[in-house]
Amino acid sequence: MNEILRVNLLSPIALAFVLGVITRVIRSEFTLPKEIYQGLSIYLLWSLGLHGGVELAHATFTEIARPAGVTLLIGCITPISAYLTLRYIGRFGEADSAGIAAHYGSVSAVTFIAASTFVKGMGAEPEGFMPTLLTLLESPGIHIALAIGAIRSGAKSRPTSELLHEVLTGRTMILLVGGLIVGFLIGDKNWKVIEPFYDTKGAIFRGALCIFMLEMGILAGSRLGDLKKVGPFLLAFGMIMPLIHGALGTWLGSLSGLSVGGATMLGSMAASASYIAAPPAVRMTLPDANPTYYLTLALAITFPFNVLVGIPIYFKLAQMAHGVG
Amino acid sequence: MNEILRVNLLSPIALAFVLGVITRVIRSEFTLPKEIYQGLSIYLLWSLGLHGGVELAHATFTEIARPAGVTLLIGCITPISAYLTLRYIGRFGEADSAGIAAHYGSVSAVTFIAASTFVKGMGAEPEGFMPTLLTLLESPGIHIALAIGAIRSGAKSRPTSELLHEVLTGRTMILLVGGLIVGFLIGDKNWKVIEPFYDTKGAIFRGALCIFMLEMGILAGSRLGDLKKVGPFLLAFGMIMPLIHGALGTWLGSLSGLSVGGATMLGSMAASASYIAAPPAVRMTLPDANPTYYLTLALAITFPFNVLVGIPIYFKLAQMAHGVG
Amino acid sequence: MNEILRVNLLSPIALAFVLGVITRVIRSEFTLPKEIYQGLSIYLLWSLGLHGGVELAHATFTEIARPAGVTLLIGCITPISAYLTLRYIGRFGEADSAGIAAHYGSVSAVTFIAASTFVKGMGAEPEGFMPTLLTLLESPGIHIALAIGAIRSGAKSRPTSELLHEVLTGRTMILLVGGLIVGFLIGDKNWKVIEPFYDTKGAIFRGALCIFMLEMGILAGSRLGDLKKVGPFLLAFGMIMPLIHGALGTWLGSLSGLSVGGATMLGSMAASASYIAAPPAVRMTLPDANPTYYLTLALAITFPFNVLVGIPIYFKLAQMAHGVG
Amino acid sequence: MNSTPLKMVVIVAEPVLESRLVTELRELGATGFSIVDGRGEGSRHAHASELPGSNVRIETIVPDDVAERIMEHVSAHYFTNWSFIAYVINVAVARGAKYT
Amino acid sequence: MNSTPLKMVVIVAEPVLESRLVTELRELGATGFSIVDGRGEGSRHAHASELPGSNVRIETIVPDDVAERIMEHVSAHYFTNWSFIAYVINVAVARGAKYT
Amino acid sequence: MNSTPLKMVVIVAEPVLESRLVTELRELGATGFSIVDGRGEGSRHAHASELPGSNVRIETIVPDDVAERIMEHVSAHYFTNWSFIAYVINVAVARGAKYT
Ligand SMILES: Nc1ncnc2c1ncn2[C@@H]1O[C@H](COP(=O)(O)O)[C@@H](O)[C@H]1O
Ligand SMILES: Nc1ncnc2c1ncn2[C@@H]1O[C@H](COP(=O)(O)O)[C@@H](O)[C@H]1O
Ligand SMILES: Nc1ncnc2c1ncn2[C@@H]1O[C@H](COP(=O)(O)O)[C@@H](O)[C@H]1O
Ligand code: NA
Ligand code: NA
Ligand code: NA
Repeated sequence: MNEILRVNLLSPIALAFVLGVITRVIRSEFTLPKEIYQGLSIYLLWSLGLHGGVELAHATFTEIARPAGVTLLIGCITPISAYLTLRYIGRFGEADSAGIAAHYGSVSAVTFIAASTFVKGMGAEPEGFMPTLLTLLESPGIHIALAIGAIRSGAKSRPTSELLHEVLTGRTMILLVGGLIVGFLIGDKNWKVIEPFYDTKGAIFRGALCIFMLEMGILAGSRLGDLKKVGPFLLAFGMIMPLIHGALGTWLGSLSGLSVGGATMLGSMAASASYIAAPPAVRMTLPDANPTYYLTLALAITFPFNVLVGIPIYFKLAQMAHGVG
Repeated sequence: MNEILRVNLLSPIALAFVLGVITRVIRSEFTLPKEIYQGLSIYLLWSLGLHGGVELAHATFTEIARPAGVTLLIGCITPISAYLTLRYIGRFGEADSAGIAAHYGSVSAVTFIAASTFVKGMGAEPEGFMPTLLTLLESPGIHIALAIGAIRSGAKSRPTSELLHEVLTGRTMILLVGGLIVGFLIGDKNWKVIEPFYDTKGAIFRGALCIFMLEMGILAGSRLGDLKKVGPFLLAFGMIMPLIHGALGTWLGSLSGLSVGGATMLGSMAASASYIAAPPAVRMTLPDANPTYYLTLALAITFPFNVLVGIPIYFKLAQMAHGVG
Repeated sequence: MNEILRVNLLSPIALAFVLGVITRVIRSEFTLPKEIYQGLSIYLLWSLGLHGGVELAHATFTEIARPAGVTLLIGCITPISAYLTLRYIGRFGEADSAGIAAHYGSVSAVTFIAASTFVKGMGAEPEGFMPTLLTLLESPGIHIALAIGAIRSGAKSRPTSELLHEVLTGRTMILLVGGLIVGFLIGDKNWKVIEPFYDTKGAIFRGALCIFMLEMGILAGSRLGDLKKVGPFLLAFGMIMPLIHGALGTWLGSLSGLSVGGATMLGSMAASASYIAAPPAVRMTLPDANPTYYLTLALAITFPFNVLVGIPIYFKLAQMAHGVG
Repeated sequence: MNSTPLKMVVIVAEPVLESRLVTELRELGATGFSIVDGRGEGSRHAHASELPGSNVRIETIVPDDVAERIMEHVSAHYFTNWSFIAYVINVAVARGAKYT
Repeated sequence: MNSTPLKMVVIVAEPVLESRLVTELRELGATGFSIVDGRGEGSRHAHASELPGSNVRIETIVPDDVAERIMEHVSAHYFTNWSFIAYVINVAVARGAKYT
Repeated sequence: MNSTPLKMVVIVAEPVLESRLVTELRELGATGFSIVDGRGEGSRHAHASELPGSNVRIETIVPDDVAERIMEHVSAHYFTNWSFIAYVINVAVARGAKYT
């Protein structure tokens, strides 16, 4: 286990992230231009979708059916478990509980990428259709949590159609789902031509990921100051909730027939908290939920936790679930 | 033919474009940051120039002379044919007729790239000096059309020197002509070192092109609403004019000794409408020409038409002109 | 020598730079979006750091000790030699003399990159730890020159702690030092995976460098108008000072045991003038120093001089110092 | 030349509000608006944007009564929960008709 | 401190006009200008930019008479065919001399 | 609705000054500020930015006395050596309390 952790902590993306945090700690003003950061995330999501689509074309429905099922199940369980924990153990208000739950019910694509890079590095090649599962997990959790929040906080909830549209047409969905479809259609011959540029195991993708993680670290680092604002309960929540969701995801993934690599990734998805799709949706639907809470949790606590120590743990769990390692 | 069309429609760049259009149709707010879009177009044009310059160094004057001649001829015919059609068949005003003609008299670099990607995919390697022809076709048509417009609309035409300078020092010309010269001078040894990055047949160039086409689709999609504003005549014009110019270009290209691939590309150039160099030039010179007309035509009608169905047609015509296929 | 010069002048980066200057000379409005320019410089510095760190892991302390020593020595000599020349030969004011000296006491990372590309092209592989020397040379010269300026101009000098922090946490230092550390830690296995993207001898790095140099040319070109403002003395200073510092650096480098390639690069560093780290530091510390002087010198005179003719000269000197060539 | 005195309402708010605000401005009678992206800090610090502190600055030139309505609307709906400020400036425009 | 009342003319127009407008402002007597890129919508919708809706916001602080001249000039030359608005704001500057 | 008359101090300056100015504005009593990046030209031409002409536009809405202090402060410290202008505009805000 320690060995796995060491390997992970010395990976370029982990170190780049740490460097980004340090950059903020020493109060450097350095940061990536906003447009470059967005451009990189577009490239990463689009590659993920394309490559996933190409692989999806090689998968059979029966292979995917059960993993897809458990993924949707996780999309229904995690927002509720997060909500209940916050509302009844943490004694948070309706809005804050539901708002935070929406983040943990959804998924962080970058955590997904970090997980896939990690397991591939470990030689545990995951199923090719994992990006498809990623898209399945993106939105249900957000809607469930926000529905709870809207109902219970009796907030004059905005038309859910509007919310639905907002989430389904967001950057992540467009690039992932769109990429999946395009990748699915182009066929291997076309893929071969562009593969070196989009291959999620390739040097360009991973190189770009490092620079992206550097900025992620800077963004997380610039929220360190808010850590005291969130208080000890949320601090703990931000690390224990992922462990629980991660274990659940890994276990269900293994049951559904996913390989060690695949189960690890499903666990990482379940454990992750969305910080791209969820925040604006929550902000618009539950304006009285405190953004400092959910953004600090997702960006400055749970994301680093998963990338630095969580993923290796889920990997270990997956090995155990498979009776290996 | 159907087979060729199918192959083209399932190419990554065609699908990326369609995805971009859909993004707008479903009213998604997703779009590339302006600076990324510009950065990509700079990279694509610069690669085109460099690679073209390297190949130009291998060409002899006699090979180029006749194709260059017909290219300039096309640059003189197409703006006039477009102008006459609009003015006397379409009964449009002087300004609008000349303004639109300026776009069809010039060329769209992205259509050029799409065509070269297509013919290379078809195994019909075009002449290496095609980018040189692209630069020759860029500006004459704009000047001819605007001259007509200025004279006939009796608009107090702005100093043509100013217009000339504007067009000749625009982004496209700087990068294409500049790239051609640099590529011409560096020699093969230097080229080899940077080739994987700039190779217009390589994975990076084509990968970047996909992302660029996605945004092109978004831009075209955001003009769909204007389609009704332009009316049935311009709608038809936007697809029939390219066919006529495309056939002319393909035929003249073949006569001038270009290969099937080269003739297809010259046809595609002739058929294409500029949407980078022409719009600002027209806007400044003929301010009373309606931008909705020429921008919608160039971006939302003719560009997609050529990329999706035009280019394969010109390819077929080129094969016939060469008595093959 | 002429042959070496010719080879250098026909290199893609030299030609791209010249093209950029011409772009301005013909009053084109073309320029790279600011964010793309920054993104490229971030990528280049980060690659430099990472690659340098990987190589550093292979170096022994004893190899580095003496070169590092002379580098720091150069960092102390060059700001003083520049200051004295300007103050007592050029008869410039305290602020201007110190302000300009700060630029020549520091180093231009792009000149460093150009030099490494050049010597590698010449087959004179430099030591792997050169980027480490680059980071050592970055800041001492700035502090020494500004200290002189603050004291002698009796300017109510701002807290040096503030200045120190500013320079040490600037973009260049974060990316170079951070990259060095990350590269040092990740180990060869991780490096291999991302090498094609970050390899400073690779196609992507050099390709990106060309585009960056194009913009550098544009920036230099847009200052050509200021050349007359700086007057004949500074014009000469901008080319003679580099020669002197370059010779000194090459000589000391050779003495310290650096190879021909390494000595050339140390010479180029010594000869170069910073235009990223120094300007803001000088601006804030010596506001009455005229920015037109130091920016025009660094960007429009010394940078082109080194890239176009200086580096080949230092290479020749290094060969002589090694009794070869 | 004859110029018309009008009000310019300026709103600085979280980017996430842009499209909603623009729709509401139109509904309240604005004939147009201009937007620039910016950043800033105020009394409240957090808001739900990946990049802390980024905001949008929306300007709309309108007749006095519309300005009134807009200020009342935003005060009622946005001041409590959002990073949001709104202020009014007197401007003189050419072509007054364009704004009514 | 002693501050001088002046006029600030603000122009929001299609990006393609920037360089021409800047030259004309200088000719009409402006000693400087500030520009930010933005986007917007008005009564007219189309304009000749790859990216629909993008515009430039040009501010110039000038004496009353220069403001007059500028407003007359732009009304005469740009209102008919261009996406273009111009308005004037009263400002108080330090260093009045800088603007004349 | 009841709105409060206040002053908006606008500063257009070299980007390198941003962080220092922001700190000083807070010290002088400003409760917040809004910034947009821009470009421009004035009587002085050079400044120490890689990209000639780029500047930042800092707006801060404050009570009259704070505006006074800010204008005095910047006149004293920045006018001589920097590319720098500052001007004051009258604004009417909702929630006057927010700015004091
Ligand atoms: N006094 C002020 N002057 C100018 N802009 C302000 C001021 N206070 C707040 N703002 C702007 O309004 C936004 C929201 O402010 P707040 O609601 O206090 O967080 C900030 O990001 C600033 O851009
Ligand atoms: N009422 C308004 N308030 C603020 N800006 C406006 C207004 N009307 C138009 N604009 C701006 O002026 C530009 C041109 O307007 P138009 O000529 O109506 O298309 C638009 O893109 C907007 O940025
Ligand atoms: N008359 C003016 N109107 C508007 N902005 C100005 C004016 N003069 C100067 N500026 C702005 O202030 C900055 C500094 O001006 P200067 O100190 O004259 O170089 C310029 O970059 C412009 O953005
Ligand atoms: Na989750
Ligand atoms: Na054409
Ligand atoms: Na130096």
